[in-house]
Amino acid sequence: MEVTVLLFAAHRELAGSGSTVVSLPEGATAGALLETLRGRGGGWTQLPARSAVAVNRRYATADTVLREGDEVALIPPVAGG
Amino acid sequence: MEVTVLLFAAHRELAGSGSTVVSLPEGATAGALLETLRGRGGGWTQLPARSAVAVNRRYATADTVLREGDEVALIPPVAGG
Amino acid sequence: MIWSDVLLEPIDPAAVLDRVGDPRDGAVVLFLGIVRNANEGRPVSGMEYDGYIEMAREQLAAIAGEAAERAGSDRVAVAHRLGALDIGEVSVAIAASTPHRAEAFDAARHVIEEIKKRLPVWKREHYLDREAAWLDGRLPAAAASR
Amino acid sequence: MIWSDVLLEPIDPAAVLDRVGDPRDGAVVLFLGIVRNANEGRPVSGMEYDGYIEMAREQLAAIAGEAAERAGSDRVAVAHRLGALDIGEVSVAIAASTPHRAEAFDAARHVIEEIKKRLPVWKREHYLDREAAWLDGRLPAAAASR
Repeated sequence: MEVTVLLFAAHRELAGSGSTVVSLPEGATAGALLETLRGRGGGWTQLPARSAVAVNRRYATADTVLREGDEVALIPPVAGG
Repeated sequence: MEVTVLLFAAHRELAGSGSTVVSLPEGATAGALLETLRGRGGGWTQLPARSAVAVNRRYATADTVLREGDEVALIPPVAGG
Repeated sequence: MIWSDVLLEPIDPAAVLDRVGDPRDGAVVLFLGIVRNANEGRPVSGMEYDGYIEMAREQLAAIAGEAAERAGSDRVAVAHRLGALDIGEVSVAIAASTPHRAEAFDAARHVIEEIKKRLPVWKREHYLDREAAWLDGRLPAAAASR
Repeated sequence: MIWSDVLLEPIDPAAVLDRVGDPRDGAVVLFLGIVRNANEGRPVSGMEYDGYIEMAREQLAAIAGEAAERAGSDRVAVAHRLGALDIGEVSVAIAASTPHRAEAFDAARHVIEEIKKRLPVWKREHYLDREAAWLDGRLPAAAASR
Protein backbone atom coordinates (compact mmCIF):
# COMPACT_ATOMS: atom_id res chain seq x y z
CA MET A 1 0.00 0.00 0.00
CA GLU A 2 1.03 3.60 -0.40
CA VAL A 3 0.67 6.47 2.03
CA THR A 4 1.46 10.15 1.62
CA VAL A 5 3.79 11.65 4.22
CA LEU A 6 3.84 15.34 5.06
CA LEU A 7 6.83 17.04 6.69
CA PHE A 8 6.98 20.43 8.38
CA ALA A 9 9.41 22.95 9.80
CA ALA A 10 12.75 21.40 10.82
CA HIS A 11 11.64 17.97 9.56
CA ARG A 12 11.06 19.38 6.09
CA GLU A 13 14.53 20.87 6.07
CA LEU A 14 16.09 17.56 7.09
CA ALA A 15 14.18 15.69 4.41
CA GLY A 16 14.65 18.38 1.79
CA SER A 17 10.99 17.99 0.92
CA GLY A 18 7.55 18.76 2.33
CA SER A 19 5.98 15.51 1.20
CA THR A 20 6.81 12.08 -0.05
CA VAL A 21 4.98 8.87 -0.94
CA VAL A 22 5.99 5.67 0.84
CA SER A 23 5.20 2.06 0.00
CA LEU A 24 4.56 -0.11 3.04
CA PRO A 25 3.35 -3.62 3.67
CA GLU A 26 -0.33 -3.96 4.54
CA GLY A 27 -0.89 -3.49 8.26
CA ALA A 28 2.17 -1.32 8.79
CA THR A 29 1.98 1.11 11.69
CA ALA A 30 2.89 4.77 11.90
CA GLY A 31 5.96 3.73 13.89
CA ALA A 32 7.07 1.43 11.08
CA LEU A 33 6.60 4.24 8.61
CA LEU A 34 8.92 6.44 10.64
CA GLU A 35 11.57 3.72 10.67
CA THR A 36 11.22 3.34 6.92
CA LEU A 37 11.75 7.06 6.42
CA ARG A 38 14.78 7.11 8.71
CA GLY A 39 16.23 4.26 6.67
CA ARG A 40 16.33 6.34 3.54
CA GLY A 41 19.73 7.76 4.41
CA GLY A 42 20.92 11.36 4.12
CA GLY A 43 18.99 13.94 6.14
CA TRP A 44 16.18 11.40 6.65
CA THR A 45 18.29 9.58 9.23
CA GLN A 46 18.15 12.68 11.39
CA LEU A 47 14.37 12.54 11.74
CA PRO A 48 13.60 11.76 15.38
CA ALA A 49 13.12 8.10 16.28
CA ARG A 50 9.96 9.18 18.11
CA SER A 51 7.70 11.83 16.70
CA ALA A 52 4.10 12.83 17.13
CA VAL A 53 2.13 11.81 14.08
CA ALA A 54 -1.24 12.67 12.61
CA VAL A 55 -3.13 10.30 10.37
CA ASN A 56 -5.66 11.98 8.14
CA ARG A 57 -5.30 15.16 10.21
CA ARG A 58 -5.90 13.56 13.60
CA TYR A 59 -3.27 12.87 16.20
CA ALA A 60 -2.37 9.19 16.26
CA THR A 61 0.24 7.00 17.94
CA ALA A 62 3.14 4.87 16.76
CA ASP A 63 0.81 1.86 17.08
CA THR A 64 -1.80 3.26 14.72
CA VAL A 65 -2.26 0.93 11.75
CA LEU A 66 -2.12 2.70 8.41
CA ARG A 67 -4.29 2.11 5.36
CA GLU A 68 -3.87 2.65 1.67
CA GLY A 69 -4.05 6.33 0.80
CA ASP A 70 -3.65 7.65 4.35
CA GLU A 71 -2.19 11.13 4.77
CA VAL A 72 0.40 10.81 7.51
CA ALA A 73 2.04 13.91 8.96
CA LEU A 74 5.08 13.96 11.20
CA ILE A 75 4.38 16.64 13.77
CA PRO A 76 7.46 18.31 15.28
CA PRO A 77 7.01 19.80 18.74
CA VAL A 78 4.42 22.52 18.14
CA ALA A 79 4.99 26.21 18.78
CA GLY A 80 1.93 28.19 17.77
CA GLY A 81 0.34 31.23 19.33
CA MET B 1 -15.51 72.30 63.49
CA GLU B 2 -17.43 71.62 60.31
CA VAL B 3 -17.05 68.77 57.83
CA THR B 4 -18.77 68.17 54.51
CA VAL B 5 -20.53 64.84 54.14
CA LEU B 6 -21.20 63.21 50.76
CA LEU B 7 -23.89 60.57 50.25
CA PHE B 8 -24.33 58.22 47.32
CA ALA B 9 -26.77 55.75 45.84
CA ALA B 10 -29.21 54.32 48.42
CA HIS B 11 -27.75 56.55 51.15
CA ARG B 12 -28.54 59.64 49.13
CA GLU B 13 -32.11 58.51 48.71
CA LEU B 14 -32.51 57.91 52.46
CA ALA B 15 -31.06 61.31 53.28
CA GLY B 16 -32.89 63.10 50.49
CA SER B 17 -29.63 64.86 49.67
CA GLY B 18 -26.22 64.16 48.19
CA SER B 19 -24.33 66.32 50.64
CA THR B 20 -24.64 68.07 53.96
CA VAL B 21 -22.48 70.04 56.36
CA VAL B 22 -22.17 68.81 59.93
CA SER B 23 -20.82 70.59 63.01
CA LEU B 24 -18.85 68.35 65.34
CA PRO B 25 -16.72 68.84 68.44
CA GLU B 26 -12.97 68.94 67.83
CA GLY B 27 -11.48 65.46 67.77
CA ALA B 28 -14.70 63.74 66.64
CA THR B 29 -14.25 60.51 64.72
CA ALA B 30 -15.89 59.28 61.52
CA GLY B 31 -17.92 56.91 63.69
CA ALA B 32 -19.22 59.80 65.79
CA LEU B 33 -20.16 61.63 62.59
CA LEU B 34 -22.24 58.67 61.46
CA GLU B 35 -24.06 58.62 64.82
CA THR B 36 -24.72 62.36 64.53
CA LEU B 37 -26.23 61.86 61.07
CA ARG B 38 -28.41 58.97 62.23
CA GLY B 39 -29.66 61.18 65.07
CA ARG B 40 -31.16 63.69 62.65
CA GLY B 41 -34.40 61.72 62.37
CA GLY B 42 -36.42 60.90 59.27
CA GLY B 43 -34.63 58.92 56.56
CA TRP B 44 -31.29 59.64 58.25
CA THR B 45 -32.10 57.10 60.97
CA GLN B 46 -32.06 54.41 58.29
CA LEU B 47 -28.42 55.01 57.43
CA PRO B 48 -26.49 51.92 58.47
CA ALA B 49 -24.91 51.99 61.95
CA ARG B 50 -21.71 50.77 60.29
CA SER B 51 -20.63 52.05 56.92
CA ALA B 52 -17.39 52.27 54.99
CA VAL B 53 -16.19 55.85 54.96
CA ALA B 54 -13.69 57.86 52.97
CA VAL B 55 -12.01 60.95 54.36
CA ASN B 56 -10.68 63.29 51.70
CA ARG B 57 -11.15 60.54 49.10
CA ARG B 58 -9.27 57.83 50.95
CA TYR B 59 -10.80 54.88 52.72
CA ALA B 60 -10.77 55.42 56.47
CA THR B 61 -12.18 53.71 59.55
CA ALA B 62 -14.73 54.60 62.24
CA ASP B 63 -11.79 55.51 64.47
CA THR B 64 -10.36 58.06 62.06
CA VAL B 65 -10.25 61.48 63.70
CA LEU B 66 -11.77 64.23 61.55
CA ARG B 67 -10.48 67.75 61.04
CA GLU B 68 -12.06 71.04 60.10
CA GLY B 69 -13.00 71.09 56.43
CA ASP B 70 -12.67 67.35 55.81
CA GLU B 71 -14.70 65.83 53.00
CA VAL B 72 -16.24 62.70 54.45
CA ALA B 73 -18.07 60.26 52.17
CA LEU B 74 -20.25 57.41 53.32
CA ILE B 75 -19.49 54.55 50.97
CA PRO B 76 -22.31 52.04 50.49
CA PRO B 77 -21.24 48.54 49.44
CA VAL B 78 -19.64 49.13 46.05
CA ALA B 79 -20.86 47.57 42.81
CA GLY B 80 -18.79 48.80 39.90
CA GLY B 81 -17.57 47.05 36.80
CA MET C 1 2.12 54.59 30.08
CA ILE C 2 -0.31 53.57 32.78
CA TRP C 3 -3.64 55.24 32.00
CA SER C 4 -6.99 55.32 33.75
CA ASP C 5 -10.11 57.43 33.75
CA VAL C 6 -13.71 57.56 34.95
CA LEU C 7 -15.89 58.95 32.20
CA LEU C 8 -19.43 60.06 31.61
CA GLU C 9 -19.15 59.50 27.84
CA PRO C 10 -19.27 56.15 25.99
CA ILE C 11 -16.06 54.11 26.14
CA ASP C 12 -14.30 53.24 22.88
CA PRO C 13 -12.68 49.83 23.52
CA ALA C 14 -10.35 50.23 20.52
CA ALA C 15 -8.99 53.46 21.97
CA VAL C 16 -8.31 51.77 25.32
CA LEU C 17 -6.63 48.88 23.50
CA ASP C 18 -4.48 51.34 21.56
CA ARG C 19 -3.08 52.72 24.82
CA VAL C 20 -1.18 49.49 25.46
CA GLY C 21 1.30 47.53 23.37
CA ASP C 22 5.03 47.77 23.00
CA PRO C 23 7.64 46.05 20.82
CA ARG C 24 8.63 44.01 23.90
CA ASP C 25 5.12 42.65 24.36
CA GLY C 26 3.93 39.29 23.05
CA ALA C 27 0.54 39.33 24.77
CA VAL C 28 -2.38 41.73 25.00
CA VAL C 29 -5.54 41.15 27.02
CA LEU C 30 -8.63 43.33 26.74
CA PHE C 31 -11.53 42.90 29.17
CA LEU C 32 -14.89 44.57 28.61
CA GLY C 33 -17.69 44.78 31.14
CA ILE C 34 -21.02 45.08 29.38
CA VAL C 35 -24.56 45.85 30.57
CA ARG C 36 -26.45 42.61 30.13
CA ASN C 37 -30.13 42.02 29.64
CA ALA C 38 -30.88 40.06 32.79
CA ASN C 39 -29.69 39.64 36.36
CA GLU C 40 -30.53 36.59 38.42
CA GLY C 41 -33.23 35.74 35.93
CA ARG C 42 -34.93 39.13 35.96
CA PRO C 43 -35.06 41.02 32.63
CA VAL C 44 -33.15 44.29 32.78
CA SER C 45 -33.72 47.29 30.53
CA GLY C 46 -30.65 49.30 31.51
CA MET C 47 -28.21 50.23 34.23
CA GLU C 48 -27.53 53.50 35.98
CA TYR C 49 -24.02 53.98 37.36
CA ASP C 50 -23.53 56.43 40.21
CA GLY C 51 -20.05 57.19 41.48
CA TYR C 52 -17.94 59.34 43.75
CA ILE C 53 -16.10 60.43 40.65
CA GLU C 54 -13.07 62.21 42.13
CA MET C 55 -12.32 59.36 44.51
CA ALA C 56 -13.12 56.77 41.83
CA ARG C 57 -10.51 58.35 39.59
CA GLU C 58 -7.91 58.16 42.34
CA GLN C 59 -8.81 54.57 43.20
CA LEU C 60 -8.78 53.51 39.58
CA ALA C 61 -5.34 55.04 39.07
CA ALA C 62 -4.12 53.19 42.17
CA ILE C 63 -5.60 49.90 40.93
CA ALA C 64 -4.02 50.31 37.51
CA GLY C 65 -0.69 51.07 39.15
CA GLU C 66 -0.88 47.94 41.29
CA ALA C 67 -1.75 45.81 38.28
CA ALA C 68 1.19 47.25 36.37
CA GLU C 69 3.51 46.54 39.27
CA ARG C 70 2.29 42.94 39.52
CA ALA C 71 2.72 42.50 35.77
CA GLY C 72 6.09 44.22 35.59
CA SER C 73 4.65 46.30 32.74
CA ASP C 74 3.61 49.92 32.48
CA ARG C 75 1.21 49.06 29.65
CA VAL C 76 -2.08 49.03 31.57
CA ALA C 77 -5.13 51.11 30.62
CA VAL C 78 -8.59 51.19 32.17
CA ALA C 79 -11.72 53.28 31.69
CA HIS C 80 -14.90 53.08 33.79
CA ARG C 81 -18.09 54.77 32.72
CA LEU C 82 -20.77 56.41 34.86
CA GLY C 83 -24.30 57.46 33.94
CA ALA C 84 -27.24 55.73 32.28
CA LEU C 85 -26.23 52.79 30.08
CA ASP C 86 -28.30 50.65 27.75
CA ILE C 87 -28.01 46.90 27.30
CA GLY C 88 -24.83 46.07 25.40
CA GLU C 89 -22.98 49.26 26.34
CA VAL C 90 -19.49 49.03 27.77
CA SER C 91 -19.26 49.95 31.46
CA VAL C 92 -15.56 49.17 31.87
CA ALA C 93 -12.66 48.48 29.49
CA ILE C 94 -9.32 47.15 30.72
CA ALA C 95 -6.27 46.53 28.54
CA ALA C 96 -2.86 45.21 29.49
CA SER C 97 0.16 44.13 27.46
CA THR C 98 3.20 42.21 28.68
CA PRO C 99 6.04 40.17 27.20
CA HIS C 100 4.35 36.86 28.22
CA ARG C 101 0.69 35.98 28.42
CA ALA C 102 0.24 35.00 32.07
CA GLU C 103 1.03 38.51 33.26
CA ALA C 104 -1.39 40.17 30.84
CA PHE C 105 -4.26 37.92 31.95
CA ASP C 106 -3.33 38.50 35.58
CA ALA C 107 -3.17 42.28 35.21
CA ALA C 108 -6.57 42.54 33.53
CA ARG C 109 -8.11 40.19 36.06
CA HIS C 110 -6.59 42.08 38.97
CA VAL C 111 -8.05 45.37 37.75
CA ILE C 112 -11.60 44.09 37.40
CA GLU C 113 -11.50 42.23 40.74
CA GLU C 114 -10.23 45.32 42.58
CA ILE C 115 -12.83 47.50 40.85
CA LYS C 116 -15.51 45.21 42.26
CA LYS C 117 -13.96 45.41 45.73
CA ARG C 118 -13.20 49.08 46.16
CA LEU C 119 -14.13 51.44 43.33
CA PRO C 120 -16.71 53.85 44.80
CA VAL C 121 -19.31 53.17 42.14
CA TRP C 122 -22.87 51.92 42.53
CA LYS C 123 -25.35 50.64 40.05
CA ARG C 124 -29.10 50.72 39.89
CA GLU C 125 -30.75 48.24 37.62
CA HIS C 126 -33.81 49.25 35.71
CA TYR C 127 -36.15 46.37 35.07
CA LEU C 128 -38.56 45.87 32.24
CA ASP C 129 -41.49 46.29 34.65
CA ARG C 130 -40.20 49.83 35.33
CA GLU C 131 -39.02 49.20 38.88
CA ALA C 132 -35.42 49.90 39.72
CA ALA C 133 -33.11 48.82 42.52
CA TRP C 134 -29.63 49.58 43.76
CA LEU C 135 -27.64 46.39 43.52
CA ASP C 136 -26.18 44.76 46.57
CA GLY C 137 -22.47 45.36 46.52
CA ARG C 138 -19.37 44.67 48.53
CA LEU C 139 -18.38 46.57 51.64
CA PRO C 140 -14.91 47.91 50.87
CA ALA C 141 -12.33 46.91 53.44
CA ALA C 142 -11.47 50.05 55.39
CA ALA C 143 -7.78 50.60 54.84
CA ALA C 144 -6.12 53.86 55.66
CA SER C 145 -3.27 52.98 53.32
CA ARG C 146 -5.53 53.04 50.32
CA MET D 1 -21.64 31.33 16.79
CA ILE D 2 -18.38 29.56 17.48
CA TRP D 3 -15.91 30.72 14.83
CA SER D 4 -12.31 29.83 14.05
CA ASP D 5 -9.91 30.09 11.16
CA VAL D 6 -6.26 29.78 10.20
CA LEU D 7 -5.34 32.59 7.85
CA LEU D 8 -2.47 33.74 5.69
CA GLU D 9 -3.68 37.37 5.75
CA PRO D 10 -3.31 39.86 8.60
CA ILE D 11 -5.77 39.41 11.47
CA ASP D 12 -8.12 42.26 12.31
CA PRO D 13 -8.65 42.04 16.09
CA ALA D 14 -11.75 44.24 15.94
CA ALA D 15 -13.37 41.84 13.49
CA VAL D 16 -12.64 38.89 15.79
CA LEU D 17 -14.05 40.86 18.74
CA ASP D 18 -17.18 41.63 16.72
CA ARG D 19 -17.86 37.91 16.32
CA VAL D 20 -18.68 37.57 20.00
CA GLY D 21 -21.13 39.41 22.24
CA ASP D 22 -24.76 38.81 23.04
CA PRO D 23 -27.39 40.67 25.08
CA ARG D 24 -26.95 37.95 27.75
CA ASP D 25 -23.24 38.64 28.12
CA GLY D 26 -21.73 40.91 30.75
CA ALA D 27 -18.09 40.07 30.01
CA VAL D 28 -15.88 40.01 26.94
CA VAL D 29 -12.23 38.96 26.88
CA LEU D 30 -9.94 39.48 23.89
CA PHE D 31 -6.46 37.97 23.83
CA LEU D 32 -3.89 38.91 21.20
CA GLY D 33 -0.64 37.12 20.58
CA ILE D 34 1.91 39.50 19.09
CA VAL D 35 5.34 39.04 17.54
CA ARG D 36 7.75 40.63 19.99
CA ASN D 37 11.17 42.10 19.42
CA ALA D 38 13.21 39.70 21.54
CA ASN D 39 13.22 36.13 22.80
CA GLU D 40 15.29 35.06 25.76
CA GLY D 41 17.32 38.23 25.42
CA ARG D 42 18.10 37.87 21.73
CA PRO D 43 16.82 40.62 19.41
CA VAL D 44 14.31 39.32 16.89
CA SER D 45 13.50 40.91 13.54
CA GLY D 46 10.46 38.83 12.66
CA MET D 47 8.74 35.48 12.88
CA GLU D 48 7.84 32.95 10.24
CA TYR D 49 4.87 30.71 10.98
CA ASP D 50 4.65 27.36 9.24
CA GLY D 51 1.58 25.18 9.72
CA TYR D 52 -0.24 22.07 8.64
CA ILE D 53 -3.08 24.32 7.65
CA GLU D 54 -5.89 21.83 7.05
CA MET D 55 -5.23 20.02 10.33
CA ALA D 56 -4.65 23.31 12.15
CA ARG D 57 -8.09 24.48 11.06
CA GLU D 58 -9.67 21.30 12.39
CA GLN D 59 -7.74 21.48 15.67
CA LEU D 60 -8.55 25.14 16.13
CA ALA D 61 -12.25 24.47 15.59
CA ALA D 62 -12.06 21.66 18.16
CA ILE D 63 -10.26 23.89 20.67
CA ALA D 64 -12.82 26.68 20.21
CA GLY D 65 -15.61 24.17 20.69
CA GLU D 66 -14.08 22.88 23.92
CA ALA D 67 -13.64 26.41 25.23
CA ALA D 68 -17.25 27.19 24.42
CA GLU D 69 -18.41 24.07 26.21
CA ARG D 70 -16.36 24.91 29.30
CA ALA D 71 -17.72 28.46 29.29
CA GLY D 72 -21.32 27.48 28.60
CA SER D 73 -21.28 30.04 25.78
CA ASP D 74 -21.25 29.70 22.02
CA ARG D 75 -19.60 33.15 21.72
CA VAL D 76 -16.01 32.11 21.08
CA ALA D 77 -13.94 33.27 18.10
CA VAL D 78 -10.30 32.60 17.26
CA ALA D 79 -8.01 33.32 14.34
CA HIS D 80 -4.42 32.14 13.92
CA ARG D 81 -2.15 33.53 11.26
CA LEU D 82 0.57 31.78 9.25
CA GLY D 83 3.34 33.23 7.11
CA ALA D 84 6.00 35.89 7.67
CA LEU D 85 5.13 38.37 10.41
CA ASP D 86 6.87 41.54 11.50
CA ILE D 87 7.38 42.73 15.06
CA GLY D 88 4.07 43.96 16.46
CA GLU D 89 1.89 41.93 14.11
CA VAL D 90 -0.92 39.81 15.53
CA SER D 91 -0.29 36.05 15.30
CA VAL D 92 -3.42 34.97 17.15
CA ALA D 93 -6.64 36.69 18.26
CA ILE D 94 -9.08 35.04 20.66
CA ALA D 95 -12.38 36.52 21.81
CA ALA D 96 -14.97 35.10 24.18
CA SER D 97 -18.09 36.55 25.75
CA THR D 98 -20.11 35.11 28.62
CA PRO D 99 -22.69 36.28 31.15
CA HIS D 100 -20.06 36.45 33.94
CA ARG D 101 -16.38 37.31 33.77
CA ALA D 102 -14.70 34.19 35.11
CA GLU D 103 -15.94 32.10 32.20
CA ALA D 104 -14.77 34.59 29.56
CA PHE D 105 -11.25 34.72 31.04
CA ASP D 106 -11.21 30.93 31.30
CA ALA D 107 -12.37 30.41 27.72
CA ALA D 108 -9.74 32.75 26.24
CA ARG D 109 -7.02 31.24 28.38
CA HIS D 110 -8.06 27.70 27.47
CA VAL D 111 -7.84 28.48 23.77
CA ILE D 112 -4.32 29.92 23.91
CA GLU D 113 -3.04 27.15 26.19
CA GLU D 114 -4.42 24.44 23.91
CA ILE D 115 -3.01 26.19 20.84
CA LYS D 116 0.41 26.00 22.46
CA LYS D 117 -0.09 22.30 23.22
CA ARG D 118 -1.52 20.92 20.04
CA LEU D 119 -2.02 23.29 17.12
CA PRO D 120 0.22 21.97 14.33
CA VAL D 121 2.04 25.26 13.83
CA TRP D 122 5.75 26.00 14.04
CA LYS D 123 7.65 29.23 14.19
CA ARG D 124 11.04 30.23 13.01
CA GLU D 125 12.54 33.30 14.55
CA HIS D 126 14.62 35.60 12.44
CA TYR D 127 17.29 37.40 14.42
CA LEU D 128 18.83 40.76 13.78
CA ASP D 129 22.13 39.08 12.93
CA ARG D 130 20.30 37.34 10.05
CA GLU D 131 20.37 33.85 11.48
CA ALA D 132 17.09 32.05 11.96
CA ALA D 133 15.99 29.10 14.08
CA TRP D 134 12.92 26.93 14.51
CA LEU D 135 11.75 27.40 18.07
CA ASP D 136 11.65 24.53 20.48
CA GLY D 137 8.06 23.57 20.97
CA ARG D 138 5.92 21.09 22.80
CA LEU D 139 5.42 17.51 21.75
CA PRO D 140 1.68 17.15 21.37
CA ALA D 141 0.21 14.34 23.44
CA ALA D 142 -0.78 11.62 21.01
CA ALA D 143 -4.48 11.17 21.50
CA ALA D 144 -6.57 9.23 19.05
CA SER D 145 -9.68 10.98 20.34
CA ARG D 146 -8.48 14.35 19.18
